[in-house]
Amino acid sequence: MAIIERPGTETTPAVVTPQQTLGAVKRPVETKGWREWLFTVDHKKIGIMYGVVAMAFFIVGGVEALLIRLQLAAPNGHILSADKYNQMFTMHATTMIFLFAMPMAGAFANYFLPLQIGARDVAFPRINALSLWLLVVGGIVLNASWFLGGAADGGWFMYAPNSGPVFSPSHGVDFWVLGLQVAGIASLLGSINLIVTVLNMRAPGMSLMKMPVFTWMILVVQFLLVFSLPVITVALVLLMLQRSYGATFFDVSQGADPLLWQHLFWIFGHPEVYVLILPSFGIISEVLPTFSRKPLFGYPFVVFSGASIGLVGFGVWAHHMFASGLGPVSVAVFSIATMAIAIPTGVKIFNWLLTMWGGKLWYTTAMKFAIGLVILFTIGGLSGVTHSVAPSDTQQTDTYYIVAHFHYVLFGGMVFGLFSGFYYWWPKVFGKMLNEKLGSWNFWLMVIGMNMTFGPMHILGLQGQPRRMYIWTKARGGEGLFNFGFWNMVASIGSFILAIGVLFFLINVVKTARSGKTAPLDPWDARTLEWLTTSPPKPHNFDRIPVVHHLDEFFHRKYEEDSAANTMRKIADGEELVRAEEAAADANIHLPAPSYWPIVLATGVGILGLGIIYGVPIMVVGFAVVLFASFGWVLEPSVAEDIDFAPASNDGNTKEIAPLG
Amino acid sequence: MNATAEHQEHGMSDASYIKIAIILAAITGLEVSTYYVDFGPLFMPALLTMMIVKFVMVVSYFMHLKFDSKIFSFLFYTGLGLALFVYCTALATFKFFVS
Amino acid sequence: MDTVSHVKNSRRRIVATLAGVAGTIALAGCAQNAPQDTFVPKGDNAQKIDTLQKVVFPIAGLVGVLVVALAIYIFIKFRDKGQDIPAQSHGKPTVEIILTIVPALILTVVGVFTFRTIMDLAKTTDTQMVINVTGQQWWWEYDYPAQTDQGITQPIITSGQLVIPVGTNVLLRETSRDVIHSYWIPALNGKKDAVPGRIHLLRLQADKPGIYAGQCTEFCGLSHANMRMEAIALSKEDFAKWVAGQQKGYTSPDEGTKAKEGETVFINQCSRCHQVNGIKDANGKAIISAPDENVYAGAAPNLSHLMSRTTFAGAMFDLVNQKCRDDVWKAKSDEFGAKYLTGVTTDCLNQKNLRAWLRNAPAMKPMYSDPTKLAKTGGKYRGMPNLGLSEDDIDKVVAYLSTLK
Amino acid sequence: MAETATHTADHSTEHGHETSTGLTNNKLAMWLFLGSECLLFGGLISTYMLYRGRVSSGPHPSRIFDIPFTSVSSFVLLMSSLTMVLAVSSAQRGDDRRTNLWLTVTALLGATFIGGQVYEFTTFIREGLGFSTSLFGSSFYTLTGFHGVHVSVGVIMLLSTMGIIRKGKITGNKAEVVELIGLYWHFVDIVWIIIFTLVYLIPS
Ligand code: HEA
Ligand code: HEA
Ligand code: HEC
Ligand code: CUA
Ligand SMILES: [Cu+2]
Repeated sequence: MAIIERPGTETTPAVVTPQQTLGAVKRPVETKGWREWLFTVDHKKIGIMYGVVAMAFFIVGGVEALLIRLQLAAPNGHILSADKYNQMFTMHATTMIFLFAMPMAGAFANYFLPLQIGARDVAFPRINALSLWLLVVGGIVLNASWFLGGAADGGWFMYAPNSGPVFSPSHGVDFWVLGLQVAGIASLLGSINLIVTVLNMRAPGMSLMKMPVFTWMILVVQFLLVFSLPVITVALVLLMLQRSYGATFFDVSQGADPLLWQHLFWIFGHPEVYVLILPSFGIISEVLPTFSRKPLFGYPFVVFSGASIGLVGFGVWAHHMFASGLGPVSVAVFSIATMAIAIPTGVKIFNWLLTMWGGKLWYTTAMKFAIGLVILFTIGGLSGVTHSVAPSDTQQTDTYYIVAHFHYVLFGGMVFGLFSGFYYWWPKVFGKMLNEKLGSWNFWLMVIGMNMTFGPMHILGLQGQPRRMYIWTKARGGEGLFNFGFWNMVASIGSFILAIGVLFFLINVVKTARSGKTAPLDPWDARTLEWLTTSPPKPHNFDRIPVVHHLDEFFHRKYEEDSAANTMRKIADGEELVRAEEAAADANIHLPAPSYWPIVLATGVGILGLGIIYGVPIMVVGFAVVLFASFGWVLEPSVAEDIDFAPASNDGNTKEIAPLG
Repeated sequence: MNATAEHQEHGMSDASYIKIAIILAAITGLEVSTYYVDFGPLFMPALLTMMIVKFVMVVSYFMHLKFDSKIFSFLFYTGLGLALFVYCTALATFKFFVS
Repeated sequence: MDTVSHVKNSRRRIVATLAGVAGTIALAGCAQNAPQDTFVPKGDNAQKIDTLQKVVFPIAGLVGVLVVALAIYIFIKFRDKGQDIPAQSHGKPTVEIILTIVPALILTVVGVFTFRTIMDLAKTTDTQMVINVTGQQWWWEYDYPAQTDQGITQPIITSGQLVIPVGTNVLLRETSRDVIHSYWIPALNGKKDAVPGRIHLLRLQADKPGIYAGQCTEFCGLSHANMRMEAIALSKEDFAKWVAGQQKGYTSPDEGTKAKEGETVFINQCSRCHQVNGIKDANGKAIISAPDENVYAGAAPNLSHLMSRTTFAGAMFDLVNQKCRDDVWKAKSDEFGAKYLTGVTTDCLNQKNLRAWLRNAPAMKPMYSDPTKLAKTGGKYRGMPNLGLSEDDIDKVVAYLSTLK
Repeated sequence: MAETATHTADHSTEHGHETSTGLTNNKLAMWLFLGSECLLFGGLISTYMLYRGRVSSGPHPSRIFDIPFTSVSSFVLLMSSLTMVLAVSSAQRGDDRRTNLWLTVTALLGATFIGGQVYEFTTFIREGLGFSTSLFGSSFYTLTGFHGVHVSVGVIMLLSTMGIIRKGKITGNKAEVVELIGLYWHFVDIVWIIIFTLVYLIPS
């Protein structure tokens, strides 16, 4: 519904007086307390909320992982029953991927993408808020299943027919389908929003090839989402219709082919893994140049390789199905296509290394995490290449060797990238520096924990320990000192070290909030536009929309080339630049005003969905809420009257506007 | 913004829309006739060609894609192309096209 | 010139040493005799995969070592030592192109070998023997169609342990009765999914007599972890003996023995699900176990020659005690056949587990076998239910089962 | 619905305010959405194509399709595309009366199509093709049902827009609203062009 909308730029005033608002319900004018957050449409606040939600789910998923590791630490574990264990790994993966990784990338994208391209907000701020709340609803629905008869237990790729009504009779899978469907709509809206933002809202002078790499990677990711989410939507719809309304799509007795689900899932699922990794690639492509004091080596190549990873990523999905009986020709084609993906990814790795080559490397925590990504991801990527060799993969698929692969790319790659982003951008978002010393502990514990946890899984897998088993037995565990018992124990201990590492981050956050030192405006001598404003940024981001002349605009405003000495000479300081912007601030900046409708609509969608599980009356209620919210949304004035705007201040500049949302 | 002027530039008048609609209707008639008249081996190719022609005409003229910014074409045809590629490949693995 | 090559040499040596050290650590860190090790082929098909792996893994390892070594070198060499901010160079296309082409070349080579191996492993023309394999929650059924050239004159149905002759190209025709499973005996070949409604082919061939462990490797629900299997390779003569044993007719236990009472219990309680070929009811009518309509897949293991296998319930439990188990598993390959063919003798029988199974199967193996809890699936459950047998009945049934050689 | 602030408070350019591409946010978003929908319908169509011949019970497609009837309703939908484009063109000329007229006709044609579909579904069900009868049944109803839902949403949008235009509550660019709905409407039409050929005309 959100796509066809009343047109017009929603510029509402600094202060909206209730009498002047149109629409069914008066729009919120409250600026304090919880309302400020619930009804906000400010991309920065939404970004922060994304971050908080994602972090919460990271801990949920992490605790689930710890339970898994406890169960597997020794043979015949009995911490969890078979049933609970199966739910545990299903929800661990679902939570980590859909409720932590994607939203956390969403947090960074929401916060920094507009800042990096010199915009005041995203293209559709209300839809942005809607995406966030839909995600929250989806997450709640997914996890509510724990308390309503058990969570989904079919594994995160939920292969049919095991996920069908006969084999998974509890409601777990229904909640799972529904939660993902809702979260999927959220992502789809979000991705359209961000693509339009990047295409349309760049500051003057910022051509596509002058965009920061982070923005580029986010752009590629959003395209992947726009084109892959509908595919999982189809799969989920088919499954839902089968489970709730008696359709036969995966009913083999009717002649159905279970491989249909696998294709649909992985057509989505493989692009999805690049959705997970590319934001982190983007983050470290900002961090590495900043702390090497050099621009990214081969910017166009990094951009192009990112785009081609995205494109080729759509043609390799069946490498998850090498053992599923595709037939040799298909297997061969997908095997070779998969190998091809290593090439553009290699380009990125090499360019990062070459960025550091000849640089002046400054080992902050952010930089350490970025370096960690480069090395750990390479290890994970190379094991990925060994999977792409199909005959060999038929030996390793569904063993811990695969689990090792994807945790190296996901944890060593994606999570390290996100942590690098936390340390790099924390001062920007909160105006305070995270403690570097705690950061160091955080980093080293995570490196050690991560390698202890997932390193041994290579050995376990290659020696034949299958994944998704709630117990493993001594009989199949080999002999000698380094038998499965040893390595499983190491992995389990490692996971707790990892958890302590994460705990250090949380401690760091708390400590910083309480007593952290105020961040200077440009603590890292950074390179891109988001630093050309105060920390934290004002609600309107920039006092004056910057005009861009360079890739790394901010850096080039600070430095001038000294070709004689083959170095850069500082000509201005970040602080000065920002003060100059403030002095030349635009008059009358109009920001979108807060709105009730996103959160109401999201709630309605959630209720509507529950109706699928709990019957028509609930569905009707949900539908009513959705309808009500939609009309409220559409009828909310899109353009405010001139008189709604706060009068210009005496000097003619209204740069301080009331922070409405 | 002067929509009319911009519109005229595209050279699409209401009359030409009607012409296009007539062509579309005629093709539809032909399509339906394949159901009753035996076209022999030409049946499939003919039917698919007519389908594609109709599709492209609606997209190009009614949806203005032919005259609009290339960016729109890029967005739409990327989706369409990916859909074709991905689903035809998937169907191929089911040996859908050999029979 | 000389120094350059010297430096190059020493670098090469460093790299080689690093690779060697990494390799040694990796090898030394492995478990010994892990039964499902994917790098210990025991047959032609697995060998083909292994040959490929032994090329691919070192290449990946070497690339990894090189990249990591380069990275570490950079971290040290270019750390901030107070040098000036470097000139803002933006990259060199030639370097980029080289770094694109080199991996592409490496991968082309890998790709060619991969392609050939895929095609080799898909061949079916050299098949010498066919076995139908059916996966079911949570055990495997093997069905040997009659094939006279292998001495199989009547179909044989068994479960848990797949018995094959050595040096023979066996082709498994896999399918499933419920959800997707995956058949995997690492020593003999990679895995292949058993998908309901489809038949997938998997080649197996074992060089030497022995017992090869495997595991269902597609998540198939509650007891996926307990869905194991073993492949038993026997010399051709031993295999012929095994076939003869499987085709042997049924002999009802002697009247008055405990086993005979057990047969009665069995007929009353068990034969509705479990087939024992040749068993007759009191009227002398052959009992064909109608698949229990309450069991989803409708089938239970055929018990005709239960005591000829050494494991039960999806190879989850040993049917023999620890000592006899070791005897078989650790037998030298030339003695293996004879030991396996002995079957389960009375002093070998693992009374404890078998009894526990009969007493309350769901307590031994997680199964959806409580018919009262499955309204949504039309009351269908999976696995063997708790039959509430008395201890006395259990004694009798065990005595009876022991006669099913 | 470009809700975001203009760079400066220049109201006269509320629509014309220059975006980096010179295109409006709304139209970009719409085309992106349609690109995405290609993969949605592609998935449903592929599912149908895979399953259309799999009739374990109940009627076979060839037995129940009523080609003359469906041809007529296809024709109706096709013509609604014409009336829609005429509405867009009137809106762009600023001719409110005709815009409303053509929107009404379009909505009516759309509703006729839906009516036809409802009628078709009821006959099929009477002839024994239920949603759970066979794979053909499930995938047929799902595909055409999804399309039907899209048409219905389109009709609702048309009606709401007319209401809003009449009440004069559109403050933005009226022509663009109509154009965007038009794009959506045509898309739904081209999906039907494919469905009509692949589902109805090609025998399984
Ligand atoms: C962040 C997520 C992410 C990323 C980036 C990747 C990247 C890759 N993945 Fe991975 N993958 C997953 C997440 C990811 N994967 C997940 C979650 C699964 C399991 C799903 C499940 O079953 O639950 C999986 C499973 C998976 C499989 C299926 C295994 C199986 O189940 O049997 C395969 C098979 O081909 C594969 C391959 C690859 C390849 C070739 C890459 C490549 O993109 C890697 C490329 C990178 C490099 C190669 C390193 C750097 C390159 C150089 C230094 C250049 C020189 C290199 C050479 C010459 C080789 N992956
Ligand atoms: C983004 C994705 C992501 C991430 C980050 C992780 C993180 C972790 N994963 Fe996950 N995992 C997957 C994605 C991910 N995983 C997927 C897709 C699967 C496949 C599932 C399937 O087969 O369907 C999987 C499966 C999987 C398995 C295999 C299960 C099986 O096959 O049976 C295991 C086993 O060890 C595991 C372990 C871990 C561990 C120990 C972590 C750790 O890194 C977690 C570390 C985080 C924390 C520990 C949180 C921090 C907590 C605190 C700070 C609180 C402190 C609390 C205490 C100390 C009690 N994962
Ligand atoms: C309702 C059906 C049903 C009944 C009745 C039943 N069983 Fe079973 N039985 C099964 C199923 C199903 C399995 C396979 C369980 C598994 O391995 O997951 C099984 C497995 C077994 C096995 C292991 C077989 C093997 O080769 O792995 C034995 C032994 C066995 N049952 C004995 C008995 C006896 C003795 C009785 C009667 C006292 C009995 N069963 C009654 C369904 C049944
Ligand atoms: Cu059968 Cu897993
Ligand atoms: Cu993949």
